[in-house]
Amino acid sequence: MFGCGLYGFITRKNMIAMLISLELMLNSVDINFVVFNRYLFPAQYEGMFFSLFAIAIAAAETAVAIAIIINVYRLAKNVDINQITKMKF
Amino acid sequence: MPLSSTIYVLAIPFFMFLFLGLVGVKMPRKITGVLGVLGMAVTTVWAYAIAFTYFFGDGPQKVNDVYQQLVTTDWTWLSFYADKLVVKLGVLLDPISAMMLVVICTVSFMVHLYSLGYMSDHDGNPEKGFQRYYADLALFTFSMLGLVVSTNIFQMFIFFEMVGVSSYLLIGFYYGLQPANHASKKAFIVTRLADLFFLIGIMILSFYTKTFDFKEMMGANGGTICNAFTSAQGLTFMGCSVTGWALTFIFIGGAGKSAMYPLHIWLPDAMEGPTPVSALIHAATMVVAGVFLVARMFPLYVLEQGAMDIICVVGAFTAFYAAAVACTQSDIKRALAFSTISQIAFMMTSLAVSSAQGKLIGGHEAGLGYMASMFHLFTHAMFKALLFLCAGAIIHAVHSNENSKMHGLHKYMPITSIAFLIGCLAIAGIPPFAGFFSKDEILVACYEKGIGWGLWMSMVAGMTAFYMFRIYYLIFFWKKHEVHGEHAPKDQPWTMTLPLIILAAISVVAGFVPFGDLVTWNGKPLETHMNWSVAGASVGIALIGIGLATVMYRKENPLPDKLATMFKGLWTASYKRFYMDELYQFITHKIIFQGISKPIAWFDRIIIDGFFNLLGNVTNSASFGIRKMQSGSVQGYVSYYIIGAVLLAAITGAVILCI
Amino acid sequence: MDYSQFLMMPQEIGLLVVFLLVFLYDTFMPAKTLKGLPLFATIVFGLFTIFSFFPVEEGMSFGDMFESNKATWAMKNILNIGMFIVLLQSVKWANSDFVAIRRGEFYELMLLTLFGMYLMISGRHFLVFVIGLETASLPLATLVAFEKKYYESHEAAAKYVLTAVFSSAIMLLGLSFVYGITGTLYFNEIASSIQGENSLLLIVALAFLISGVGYKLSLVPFHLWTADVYQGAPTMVTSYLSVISKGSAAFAFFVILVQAFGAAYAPIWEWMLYAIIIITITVGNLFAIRQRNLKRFLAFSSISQAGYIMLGVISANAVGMASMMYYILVYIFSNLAAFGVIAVIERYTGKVTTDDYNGLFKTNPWLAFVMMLAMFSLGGIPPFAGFFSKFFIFLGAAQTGNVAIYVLVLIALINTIISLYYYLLVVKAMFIRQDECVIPALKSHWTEKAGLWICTLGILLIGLISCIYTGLSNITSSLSDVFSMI
Amino acid sequence: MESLGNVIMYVIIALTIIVFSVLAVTTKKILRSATYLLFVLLATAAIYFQMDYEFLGATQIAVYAGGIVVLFVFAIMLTHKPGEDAAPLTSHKRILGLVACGSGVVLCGVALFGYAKFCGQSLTEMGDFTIDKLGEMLLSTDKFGYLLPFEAVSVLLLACIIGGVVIARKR
Amino acid sequence: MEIFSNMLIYFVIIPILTLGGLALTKNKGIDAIRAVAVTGATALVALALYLVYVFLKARASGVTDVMLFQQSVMWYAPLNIKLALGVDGVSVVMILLSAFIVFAGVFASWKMDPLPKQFFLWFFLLSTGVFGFFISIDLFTMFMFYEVALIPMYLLIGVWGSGNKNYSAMKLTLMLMGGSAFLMLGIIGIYFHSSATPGVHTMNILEIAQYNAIPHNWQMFLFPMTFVGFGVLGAMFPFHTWSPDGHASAPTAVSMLHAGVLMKLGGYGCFRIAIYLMPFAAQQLGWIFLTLTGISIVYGAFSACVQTDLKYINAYSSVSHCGMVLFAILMFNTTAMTGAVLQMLSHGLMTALFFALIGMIYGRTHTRDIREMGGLMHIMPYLGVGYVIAGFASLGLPGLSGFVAEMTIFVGSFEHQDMFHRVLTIAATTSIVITAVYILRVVGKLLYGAVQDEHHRTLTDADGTERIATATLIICVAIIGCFPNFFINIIRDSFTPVVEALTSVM
Repeated sequence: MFGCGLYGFITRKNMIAMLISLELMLNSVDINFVVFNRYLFPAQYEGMFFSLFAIAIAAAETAVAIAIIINVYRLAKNVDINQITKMKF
Repeated sequence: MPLSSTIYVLAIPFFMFLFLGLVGVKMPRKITGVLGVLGMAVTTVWAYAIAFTYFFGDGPQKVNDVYQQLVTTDWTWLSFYADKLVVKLGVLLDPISAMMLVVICTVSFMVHLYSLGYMSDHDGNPEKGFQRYYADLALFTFSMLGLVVSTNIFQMFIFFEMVGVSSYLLIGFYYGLQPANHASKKAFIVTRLADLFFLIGIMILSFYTKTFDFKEMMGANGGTICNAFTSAQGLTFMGCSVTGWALTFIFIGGAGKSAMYPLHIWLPDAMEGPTPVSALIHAATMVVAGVFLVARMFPLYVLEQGAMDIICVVGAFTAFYAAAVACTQSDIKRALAFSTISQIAFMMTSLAVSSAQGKLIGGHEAGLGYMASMFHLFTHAMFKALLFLCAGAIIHAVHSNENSKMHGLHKYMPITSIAFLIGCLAIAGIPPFAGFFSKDEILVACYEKGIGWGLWMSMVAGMTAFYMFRIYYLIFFWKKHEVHGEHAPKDQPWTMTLPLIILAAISVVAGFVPFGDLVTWNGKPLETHMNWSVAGASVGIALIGIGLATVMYRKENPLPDKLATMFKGLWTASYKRFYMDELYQFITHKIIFQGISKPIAWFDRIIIDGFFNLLGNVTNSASFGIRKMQSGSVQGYVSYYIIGAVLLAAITGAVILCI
Repeated sequence: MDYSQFLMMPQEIGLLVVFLLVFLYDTFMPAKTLKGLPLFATIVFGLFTIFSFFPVEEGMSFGDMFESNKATWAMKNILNIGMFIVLLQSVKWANSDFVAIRRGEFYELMLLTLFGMYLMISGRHFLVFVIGLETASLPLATLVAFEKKYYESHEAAAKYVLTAVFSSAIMLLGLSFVYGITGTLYFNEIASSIQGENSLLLIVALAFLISGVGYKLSLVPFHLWTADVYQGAPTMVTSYLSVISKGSAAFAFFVILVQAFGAAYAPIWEWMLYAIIIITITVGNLFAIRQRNLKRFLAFSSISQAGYIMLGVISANAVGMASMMYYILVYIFSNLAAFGVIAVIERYTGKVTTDDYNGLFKTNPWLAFVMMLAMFSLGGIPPFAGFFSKFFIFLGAAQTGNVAIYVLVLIALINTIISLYYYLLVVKAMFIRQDECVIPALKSHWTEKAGLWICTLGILLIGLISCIYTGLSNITSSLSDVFSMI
Repeated sequence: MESLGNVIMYVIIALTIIVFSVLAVTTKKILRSATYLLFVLLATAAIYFQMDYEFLGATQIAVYAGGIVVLFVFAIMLTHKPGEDAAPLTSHKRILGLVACGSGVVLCGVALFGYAKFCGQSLTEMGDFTIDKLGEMLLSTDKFGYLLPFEAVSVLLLACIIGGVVIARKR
Repeated sequence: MEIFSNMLIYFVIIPILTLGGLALTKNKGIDAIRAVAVTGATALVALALYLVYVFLKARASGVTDVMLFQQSVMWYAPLNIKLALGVDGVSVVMILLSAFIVFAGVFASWKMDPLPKQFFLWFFLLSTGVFGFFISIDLFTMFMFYEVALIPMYLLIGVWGSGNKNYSAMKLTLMLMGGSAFLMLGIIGIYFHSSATPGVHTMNILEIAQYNAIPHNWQMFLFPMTFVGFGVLGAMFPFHTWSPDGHASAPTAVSMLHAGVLMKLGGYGCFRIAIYLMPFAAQQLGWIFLTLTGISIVYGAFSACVQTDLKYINAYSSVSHCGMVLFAILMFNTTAMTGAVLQMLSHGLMTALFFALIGMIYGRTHTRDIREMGGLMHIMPYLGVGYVIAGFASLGLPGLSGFVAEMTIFVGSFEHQDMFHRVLTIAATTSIVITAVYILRVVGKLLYGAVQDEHHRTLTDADGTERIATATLIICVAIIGCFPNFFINIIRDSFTPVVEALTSVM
């Protein structure tokens, strides 16, 4: 799943699609934490809590990112990732 | 006059140099000149007094009729090591230095006086650098005096350099003229090259003996040679003893100053300087510095027969070579210059054939050659200075160096003519003039060494007579002088005439100085006898030479031209000085400049500089090359990111886990 | 439940108080007075900076999640100073036409990101660290997009946020591996439970973790966002990003590597860092050579500077830590001076390329002078502070005594020559090319002047006055238990 | 050994996740992509439920499925004209993406499966983990108490709100 | 502050005060600027002379410490970095040299234009570095001052230079900084191996020498680093290429100070740090550098023969002469090393003189190409005579400084017991002839002969300030040349500890 997210992030042209891929990645990390917690260290709940907070963080990230993307859209009328390669070298 | 006051003989010219150089240039020319002459006069008187006291007075300088080496002043100037290898500046009095004091001061004074007239104008215009000229003369006199009274070999080297520089300044006196410019440069560089060897010689010698001091090195009066030297003689380097190398190198240094073949090439060119300077420096004093050097170190040289043989061969060859060239030169100063070379070679050969423990031929003691050499040095200084001053007077009168512009001057300049004749007779070795006595003893010494040497030198003596009279006739006779312009040549003012007369007088009588009693290598008097057979023979040869010259050059006739065409190659080669200058030109320009310096400069610019520039360019192109990494695309960035992270992990993992 | 534990974090609380004051001012003061808000915020923050110099109680709180000791205290103070200068310099900018409407938010967001950095510095639990990291980076993305009229600003923000989230995803993955191996996220427990651990998984985890933090520090190859974002962001934000954000990350990085992975794992991350430092310094320099846009140029220069900062981390000892903090302090002054000048000139003329700076000395001698000081300091030229910091950081790195480290130091030193080259290019433009002057004589606002003055004094004096480094060194050497694990 | 039902359930969920993940990143229509994401998120929640982390699962559904996906949909609606396809992918990027993620996955896979401790673990019974306890821990300051992160994350959210407001405002 | 009771610190304080004074002057107030600069420079000369006096008095009263007027103030306590001051004979004469050259430099740049104030500011910053370097005996402060002295060069050349100045300034700075990169590594290495006791590190040169604890294998690594680091500044082949370009582009006073003093930092550092602290490696590796410096000597001289730009000629001549400094230092005996210091003095003064004169000539003729000039002696006799004297000093005329220095070097070097060293010495001596060749070539083309360009006839001779600048240097050159023993007595004892250290590892 992480790999998929990675793939998507690198290949998608659409910034929102990239964000979706990112969500996949974050999600996979959450799963990782939870699974490790549940299977290996069931005595504590650190992994679970971590996931909990990670969800919150992910939400915040998404919000900010989408806000920015929308702003880019306002200016460029486009959410193509190749749009934002003006600055280089 | 106490001998300890010898230092003032040096101090006065030095002071004069500073004074004339710094203050004098602001003063009127007349005053500067007179001051210079007065200073030199005082110096001369003082030097005479010293020499007189040394030779004839009572005191520590003469113990049991043996002249001692006296160090009257010794100031530590530069100490290489705390206690050993100290360079001192001092005054060493012994027969030869006392004799040299006299020679230098006499000639220098004459030249100072003479220059008052000679240098007052330049082709009718007041001479611009008159003050500078006197300052430089004073500097030269100081340096030369310092050279002869050196207490150690390093002091000698120092003053070798100093005379070199003053010679450079004086040759280049007319620095506005290209030939003078080149000549001064050439003189300095060639003698510098010789000095390099001198320096190397000093370094080798001092490395073994751990001293520079003559007295420590050789012991006083040819006494005990220092142990270090004798033990170092056993050491060899490339098949020869190290001391042999050292002494040979030192001789090369002397050869440079004394214009021995092949380092003689600067001397003829040095005639570009004012003629009085040529008289002083390039005839009488500086050029004998090499002879003096060898004489000074004579006790060491006699222990190294190999070095002596080298000197002997070089001297004998130079004598012949220079004489041969002198026979064809048309520039009178150049002809005189080659004559000087030849005569100095005589002295050098004479020193070299001498030996300390030599066999006795004709009742002569060992060290005859040494004495003869010094004697000849003395007499030669006088008559050669005379000749040059005469030449100066002539040049002054006709404004040219070429003898084709002269001819038949006897009528116009009788005093000069007579003075010149005296000089010629002296140098040709006609009794009773000075040259006869000294040259005779040289020939005797050469015959002692071997009959071959004797014959060879006798032949050169004959040639000497020939070319001197050739010059004489070409200047004063040959044909009637053609007067150019409104001024006919005439004799010179008294300031110029007086020195001629004085020097002519000395040239006549100097031969009767009892040199054998005064100047010998170990301070003991040397019994000298006239070797009549040798003397007779040499006079005979000289007369033949004079006769030949008379036949060829007394009156205008086609014989010389005929001979010249007959032996065209030989004549041209001789006239061109056997192409030595061209050879040097080739070596310096083609080999050193084009062959070494240019490639090195190229290497520096292209390879070394290029390398560092390349570093910069590589950095820049690397910078350009990796710019694609910054593609501006987020996905590109992320790809690098993830690949970087993965590689980091993979490589580290592989390295850590595999070890 | 022991809320008294909040008393253990006076600096954080103080910062939040400042934030609240600013927020209240922004919200409730009449619109006329809002013009004074930037100054108000700056002054309040200045007071807070002074206040936070009071020593704090040392110890762990929140069940070992939060540590406050002298080092964190000092580091936060260093950041405060930098922050203060940034705020001071931005007063005029914040009141400019396009930004004025959002000036309140600007200060609020700045303060909140600083809070996040505090958490990064003091957090001793990865959760706190991650939250701090996110708090320090997400609002920054919005700050980057602050100049709404410029397209570049948005482009930069988009790039920043996308790569930031991506990198935090990678880092979280690495963290999940760490958690999987150790079962804990407390630094001290991780340290004790990875004793003897030597698996590929841990290496992967570490690599991902390093890449995540390396992203914040803009280490190569995780640096590619840097130039674009620096160029696009408002200059004030760029300067903030380049010094404060970087400094806090570096310190946090040090703490993580030493405290969590120090015990048995030093060789592994040291080798990783070794490679990263070399390419970071080199690549940063190589890119910087060709830059003509000064902000971009400073971005690459700051990349290579980050490499030097990492030399302090790789040393993993008290000297290295002190040197690193010192380096950060000096770097703050130098870089802020440079950005201060750039900001002033950009604000008045909108010119940011090196060619525009030709002959700056003729028209604006003082600006040129400050810029030159900054460049020399960054290049490590004595007697400016940069020399000392560079020397000490090399000294710290070499203390490990390893020959390989000497090679590293040599490479770093050779790179200083390259860096000097491009710093001198700027100096050359200002001083040597006096024939064409593009920028007219400017009169900067007093706040900007004050900011530049502070930086100038810092550059001139920090090196010569030894007590600062001595103080830092005393602090770090008092933490001997931290380093005893190495 | 776990119950067979659990295993089957797990396999189903895992397959769902994988399939929908792949679909989410490969589909051409952006809205579909968001929908597939929703499925993935829901499946993830299912995993949480399976592991008895009910609260977490609930949060996952509420925040992710309920919040984020909706956000995405809005964003998509805002930025796309209906019916427009996502532009086709360039092959250059596909290869790059494959290489990057492939190497990453392989590395992680090797690392994970090479790690002995992870193999052969089974799900053990969990202690009573009630919502009370969770709340308590969230506000505790002791070890394994999460008051600080809790407060911190609130600051984070506040910051993001301010930031979002700033960005979203028209001026 | 007890440090202020030490007179040495004033060598740094005076330039700094001068800097402050200059900062207070107005940009246009040229008179005030000159007054401040001259005051500062004069104060330095006076202080330097006083230092020589008290130094000699102390030595005469039997103080045999290696370094005199030592003072050590803790600076960076955690690293044991001190501000340690102290001078021995070598430093004393180097300080004297620097003071005189700064003095002459101020006068030589009297009419500096544009921005005289800024020029003097940088100029005195450079001086600060130079003096600081010579009074320090702590590696850190030495290195710091070393770099302080380097960087003003960039701007001095870049802003006030001529010709291809951007390239030259950059090349010079980068190459010198490259050298200092190696040097820094060397210093760090020395620091960490300074003592056999673990945890004790010191930067103090005397202490390091006393501990003598740098392991041999480390010495073999650190010695080349340090030596090359300083060697770059000492224009050692093949790291000399910054020198011709840099000198050619630099303004007069900067060339003077750079060739006159800054290049000496290289030689000084080589012996004070590289050889003194790492005698073992010096003995082992000395021959490599000896060969390089030997090449420098001859190579520089030959290169100078074909240059046509006056400054290039002198720059290559500097390569040759500075090569001699390093060459002598590597001979490891007191005499040669003494000669090296004399050569530093001599070269410093005469090169400064050369560059001053070249600057003055260039200021009049606006060309430095010797092919375009000629017969200048007719037009500007004062400058011409000055040039000839400088030339004589350079080619080693007795009575001027060059001779004394070169002879001491050659004789000292030849005292080496090893045949290889002696042969190299002989090879090096050939440079005296080549030097004569290129010096006389220039003198012949530039000063003698007919006036090449008729426009030059209207040019003027040196004015008052120029005369002061050149006369100061000429007098110094002559004094050294006439009374070398005075200087040798100051210098020589300083080498005893170095030579002892070197012999102890044989």
